[in-house]
Amino acid sequence: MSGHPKILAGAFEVLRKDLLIEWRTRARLNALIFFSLATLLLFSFALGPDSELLRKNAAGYYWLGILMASVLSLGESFRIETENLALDGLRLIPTDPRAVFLGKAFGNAVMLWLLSLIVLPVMVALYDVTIREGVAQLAGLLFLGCLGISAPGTVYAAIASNARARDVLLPLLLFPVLLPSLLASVKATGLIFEGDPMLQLRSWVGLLASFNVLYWGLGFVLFPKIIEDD
Amino acid sequence: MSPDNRNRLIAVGALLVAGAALAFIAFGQIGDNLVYYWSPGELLAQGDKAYGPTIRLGGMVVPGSIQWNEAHTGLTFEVGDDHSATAKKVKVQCDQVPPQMFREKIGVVVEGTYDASHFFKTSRLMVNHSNEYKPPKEGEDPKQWMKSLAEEQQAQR
Amino acid sequence: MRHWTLTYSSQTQALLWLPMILLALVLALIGVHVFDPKARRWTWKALAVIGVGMAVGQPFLALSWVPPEKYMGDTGRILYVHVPQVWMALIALTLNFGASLAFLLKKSWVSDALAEASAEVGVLFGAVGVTLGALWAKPTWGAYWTWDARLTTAAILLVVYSGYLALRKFIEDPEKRATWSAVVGIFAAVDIPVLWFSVKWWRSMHQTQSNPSTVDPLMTAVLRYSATAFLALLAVFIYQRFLVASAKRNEEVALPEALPAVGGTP
Amino acid sequence: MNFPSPILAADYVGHVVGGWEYVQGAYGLTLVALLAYGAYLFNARKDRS
Repeated sequence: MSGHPKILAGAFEVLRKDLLIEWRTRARLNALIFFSLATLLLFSFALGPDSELLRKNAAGYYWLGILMASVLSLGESFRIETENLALDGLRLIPTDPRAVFLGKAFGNAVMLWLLSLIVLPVMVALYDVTIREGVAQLAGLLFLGCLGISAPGTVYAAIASNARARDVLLPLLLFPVLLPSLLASVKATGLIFEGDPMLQLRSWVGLLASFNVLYWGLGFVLFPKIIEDD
Repeated sequence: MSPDNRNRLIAVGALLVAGAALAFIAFGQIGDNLVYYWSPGELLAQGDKAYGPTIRLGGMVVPGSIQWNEAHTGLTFEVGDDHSATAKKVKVQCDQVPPQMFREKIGVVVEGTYDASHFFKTSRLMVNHSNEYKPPKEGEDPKQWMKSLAEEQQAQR
Repeated sequence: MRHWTLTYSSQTQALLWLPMILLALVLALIGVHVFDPKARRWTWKALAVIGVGMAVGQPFLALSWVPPEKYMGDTGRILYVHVPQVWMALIALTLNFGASLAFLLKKSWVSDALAEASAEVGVLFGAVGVTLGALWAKPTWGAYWTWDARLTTAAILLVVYSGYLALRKFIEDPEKRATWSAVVGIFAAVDIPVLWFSVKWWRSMHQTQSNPSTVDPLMTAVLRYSATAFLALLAVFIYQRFLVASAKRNEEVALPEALPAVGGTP
Repeated sequence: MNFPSPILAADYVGHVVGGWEYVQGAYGLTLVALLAYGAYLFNARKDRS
């Protein structure tokens, strides 16, 4: 009965390897930060000087910024594997493919979470938002939302990285599947910004958490089918 | 246990967890709170907090409350929680042409703002049809209610 | 304005059973088609004849024979196309889920071709059904579209499966295409139960599911008749699209080494 | 648009959007979609066989 520790240990190795590669250059995180900042700025330009409108919809634009960046980030996380046939190397070492999924997906979530935390103060200043329900809750919610993006994101990035027109394909496949968890993230974040008179926050977080469990479970079972080569 | 069996067991376990999550979404009562619209009672319970933001209000059109002004361009009516006399009611001011189905005692959803004047101002009035489909009674014209309402108005004038 | 007189004569009462008999016939033909490969030469033709014949009669029954709805008037007649179209879409996409699952459990070109066929036909019926729903919503609700739970999940359903169909076009290797699209098909299927139950879970704009106790018997009969007609057409469409997909698969698999066809056309 | 009354206005709108031709149009749309797909399938089958 050493299955679980082995998977978890393998997942940890993959996670460590990815974070190490990232830490050496920090290129990905830097690029993502500038990209999402530019996205946030673009939203405020597009809407013009109506600051009330920006504040009211801040949660939506914030998550859209993270979502746009996530596509780049997810694509990149498999590009480092497909270059030099590293994915084959990953496949050859006796790691459970599910460990690869857990490690990659968690790494992607952490990356997105860092991004969202770094961009948060800028967003607060730019859109004139007040955080009413506590920063710790917001950070937790952001992590939950990033987990929700990264599980299906990792599965779909693995598919798209090996297909033609991968840059078109990833958002095409990913965005619609993410809609439920994205909607829950946006609503919950909006309630943290605007206040929560009807106590709906717990329901939205519950919905987000359920979709997380659902997609992580499906990804865990289905991911091996994608990278296994028969 | 062979590795194959163990793998299968892990897969089944993960799928069970995923299924449980779906079941929770289904039956965990989280939906009760994620409403598309508020009822008049819920709106009034908000007090001042409901003033300002764009919200949706849903309920029944209170019988006898449909009125329009002299210029016949604006429409006001009351939306109640239900048909009972004690139900909470909110006055609605609508500047849009109501859909064909609009009448007394029908479910409506209005999108707009509420303020200290205690009028819910809307330009988007939607009729919430029930899941009942019945033919008109023998000899009855399907749209007679509209004509009868118009005639009533004529008679009142 | 046309006037309607309803006569529930004994003849009309007897006629109300007809849709159920036709439905049983169509279901039996589909059953034979699925379980007896030898019968497939004629079962699909029989289904096509029944489907086309019933579909020709459907506008007559729905637009003229059945009385209009009490409050919606003639607009209520959109019921008889909108609802069955969406039902058929859900049936086809559930079939896609089954085929995707079957492929992952036991690789076979049959389930891959079936997944391709059912997704495409499901998206067709779903797109028509949702369009009809929007056309119906404008005169009755007062808006073509509103973002309530049912409409949102329906929009997600169409976009997710359009993405699925796009994915299939983007991958050349048939084996990879089959596996990956099966994975995507299973992720996509999460939306199906959410769509179906959305009107029960959330207080929304769309009415909850009707049942025979909330719908007049005449209307129920026409609704069942329409559903049967579309079901027969659905079966024919999926089977024909399946044959096209299988033929393509056989070409693809046979080409490189000119091996005999895998799976074969059933 | 200033209608004499919202109710009569609704009646008027109801005759355009939701009137008899409108409903027929919805049926026509269904028919065209199904026919077009049927024709496409027929062609695809002819090409393959």
